[in-house]
Amino acid sequence: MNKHKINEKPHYLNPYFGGVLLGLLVVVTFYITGRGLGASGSVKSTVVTTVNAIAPQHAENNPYFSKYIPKDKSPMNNWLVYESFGILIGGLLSGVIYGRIKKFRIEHGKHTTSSKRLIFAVLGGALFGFGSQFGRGCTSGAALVGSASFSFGGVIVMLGIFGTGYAVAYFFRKLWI
Amino acid sequence: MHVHERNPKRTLITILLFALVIVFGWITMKKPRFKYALTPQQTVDMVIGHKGCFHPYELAKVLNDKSGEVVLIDIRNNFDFARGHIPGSINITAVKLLEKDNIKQMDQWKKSGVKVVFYHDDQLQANGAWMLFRQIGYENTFVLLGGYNYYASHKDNLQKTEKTCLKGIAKYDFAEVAKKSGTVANETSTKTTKKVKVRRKKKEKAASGGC
Amino acid sequence: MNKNYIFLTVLMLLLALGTFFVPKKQLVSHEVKPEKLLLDITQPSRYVTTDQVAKMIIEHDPTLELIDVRPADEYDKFSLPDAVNVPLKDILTPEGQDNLGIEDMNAVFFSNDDIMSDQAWVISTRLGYKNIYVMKGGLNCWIETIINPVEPPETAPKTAFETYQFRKAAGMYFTGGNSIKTDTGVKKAKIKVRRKKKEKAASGGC
Amino acid sequence: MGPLIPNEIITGDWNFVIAILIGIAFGFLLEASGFSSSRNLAGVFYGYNFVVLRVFFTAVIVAMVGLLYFDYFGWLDLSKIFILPTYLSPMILGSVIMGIGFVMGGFCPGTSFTAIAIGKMDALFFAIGLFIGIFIFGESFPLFKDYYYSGSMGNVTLTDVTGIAAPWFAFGFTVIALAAFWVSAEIEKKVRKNTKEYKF
Repeated sequence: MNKHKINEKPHYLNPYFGGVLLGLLVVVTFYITGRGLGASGSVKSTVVTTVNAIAPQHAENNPYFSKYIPKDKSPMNNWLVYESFGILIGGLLSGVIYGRIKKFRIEHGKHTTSSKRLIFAVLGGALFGFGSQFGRGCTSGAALVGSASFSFGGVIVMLGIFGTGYAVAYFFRKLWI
Repeated sequence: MHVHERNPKRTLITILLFALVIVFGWITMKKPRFKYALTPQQTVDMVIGHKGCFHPYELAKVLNDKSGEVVLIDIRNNFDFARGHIPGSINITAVKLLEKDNIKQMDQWKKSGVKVVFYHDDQLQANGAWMLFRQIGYENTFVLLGGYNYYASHKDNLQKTEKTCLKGIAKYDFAEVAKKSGTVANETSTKTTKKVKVRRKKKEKAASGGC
Repeated sequence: MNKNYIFLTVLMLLLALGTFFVPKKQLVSHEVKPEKLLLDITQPSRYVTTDQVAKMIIEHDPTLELIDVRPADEYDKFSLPDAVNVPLKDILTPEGQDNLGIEDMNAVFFSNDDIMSDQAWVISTRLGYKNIYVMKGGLNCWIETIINPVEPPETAPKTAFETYQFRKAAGMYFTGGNSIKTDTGVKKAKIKVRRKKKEKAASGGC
Repeated sequence: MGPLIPNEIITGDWNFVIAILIGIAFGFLLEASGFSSSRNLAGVFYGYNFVVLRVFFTAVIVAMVGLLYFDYFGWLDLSKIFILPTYLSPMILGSVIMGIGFVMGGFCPGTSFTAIAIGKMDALFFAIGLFIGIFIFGESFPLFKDYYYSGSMGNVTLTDVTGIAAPWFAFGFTVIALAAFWVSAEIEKKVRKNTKEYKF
């Protein structure tokens, strides 16, 4: 397999190798911090910060946003925000090592256009963001770490996401194949 | 098997490392030094059944014949021990009871069926140590009723155990005493107990609702 | 390549099987280790005096939870105000356990003297409950100090007299003497004032 | 011994440094496993690329088994780690919405960050979508406030709910995952025969 040139096929880790490392990372994270990984929490902090900066009075009155505004510090001063910042750096690092960093590009299936892909990306993102608030976390925070720590809710979210994914995959097949 | 496969041995190495970590953990794992031999329920049954009490009249027998079937352990501090102790007793301060050497000694006594009697100034202060040893499986441990204080004041007539060394007994008829001191005592006490029962129920509901 | 994966599959299965030998008790039980238990046993901080208890009752301290570990028939005859009855033999029943480990509550065990309550304390502490105490001297001491306090001799230090004053007032409060109608409020206030000094003297109780 | 920060073996001051380091490791692993490509991610639903299934389930079973061993060796006190609280019906609804969002957007939040890092515009738009979605949720929160808090079961584990010991779940998940790996490999082979052209 080593014959492949970088441009032909991207080099990825063996998925099982990556999985074992990711699993160990979850264990180590629990070992050090007693909590799991997460990603959607940082977006929530960003939303809260933005709303708080533009209309502080409004944020204060909103029963949801006000929950996440700490009294003495910025909502951005949050574990998950730092961790997400780390995710960006880590992604960059891996991209540099494996030579996957290129100029901005849009990836889409061959039966769809770029603009369509972007519209669906925004829609999908909005749905994901909306759902992650009900689910108390996203695929990493709830599904991966939640089920790994034997949380009942985590397993529910994991089954829900993948189950629904398969159920609706047919309707969006034009996007991907 | 997989298109992106580059070095299949990496996976093997990682999982082997993971397995190694576990083997390493297994080997270095500290086994708990002590395990509870009695369940909490067994412990309750033990104390309810008044097992493991060592009466002063038994002490008299021990002091007379020195066959070594009974070992007395003074769990007070060195200072109190130096000021006076039951003849033939060994001084091990309560905090040091679980130290390695002492446990070795305890195991020996346990094996050879020697009775080990703990005492402090009174029964209360030796109670905890005795209960602990019973719970971690030393069935040969006992607690001296009355403690050293009783021994010191009744050195000469240990045979005749007086009631004062026994604990857990009401010295007074509480209701009677309370009544004597104030005329309404009885009424209030019954009232309060009733009140309590009502309050307790409420609290239980609140607790279960909170979960 | 396939051989590797078969090997890995078996290895992972074995590792997962190995978890069955992990004692699962640790996931639920909070039992205290024997070493820690001994350390707790040697600490006298679990004892509270009858004076302290009396003061808390009088002040209606919301965190106080009195637990009478004597058998039910003795409890029915007499007990401290607002005490709950959990006989020692029933301490492990769900009803008994409900009384322990309530957040922000300080549970105080008492019995005729302090042996039974201390035994209850040892068992509960082993089970991992915190904020539990033993009333030193038990009800015997309660009678001797609160209900029928002995007047200290003339030569006794001032604090002894203050304790005595407090006890007399408290005794009257608990026996519901004639003073209750007239000046309960005053009495409570008095007690509160004295309280601060009393704490030091409390150790001389029983 | 562990968890280190709650047990105050490491002070809270290091919290954010550790957060960044863990984030870097997380981001690196996600990107290196191929999670920065939405086509890789969506492939799991169409049978042409099961990388998500492989990485995700390997991680779950390794973490499950690992946590149990760590607890056994006394390295980690499982009673002290954070257990995700369960709100049954909101969580089911949320995961269904997320599932649709996953297929439409082709990313999940964590993977979209790594994809942004290597310059994918669609990931950036997905993140903007996330922002909008959470904003809409916050703004309309009063409408379904009661529902949001309904079905609360507290921080329960599978063992608390079913009464079955944790090793059974760890073993069960492992068996299911390993079976899924073998089956998915076969499916992938068949599907890829039909789709000749496949670029990342």
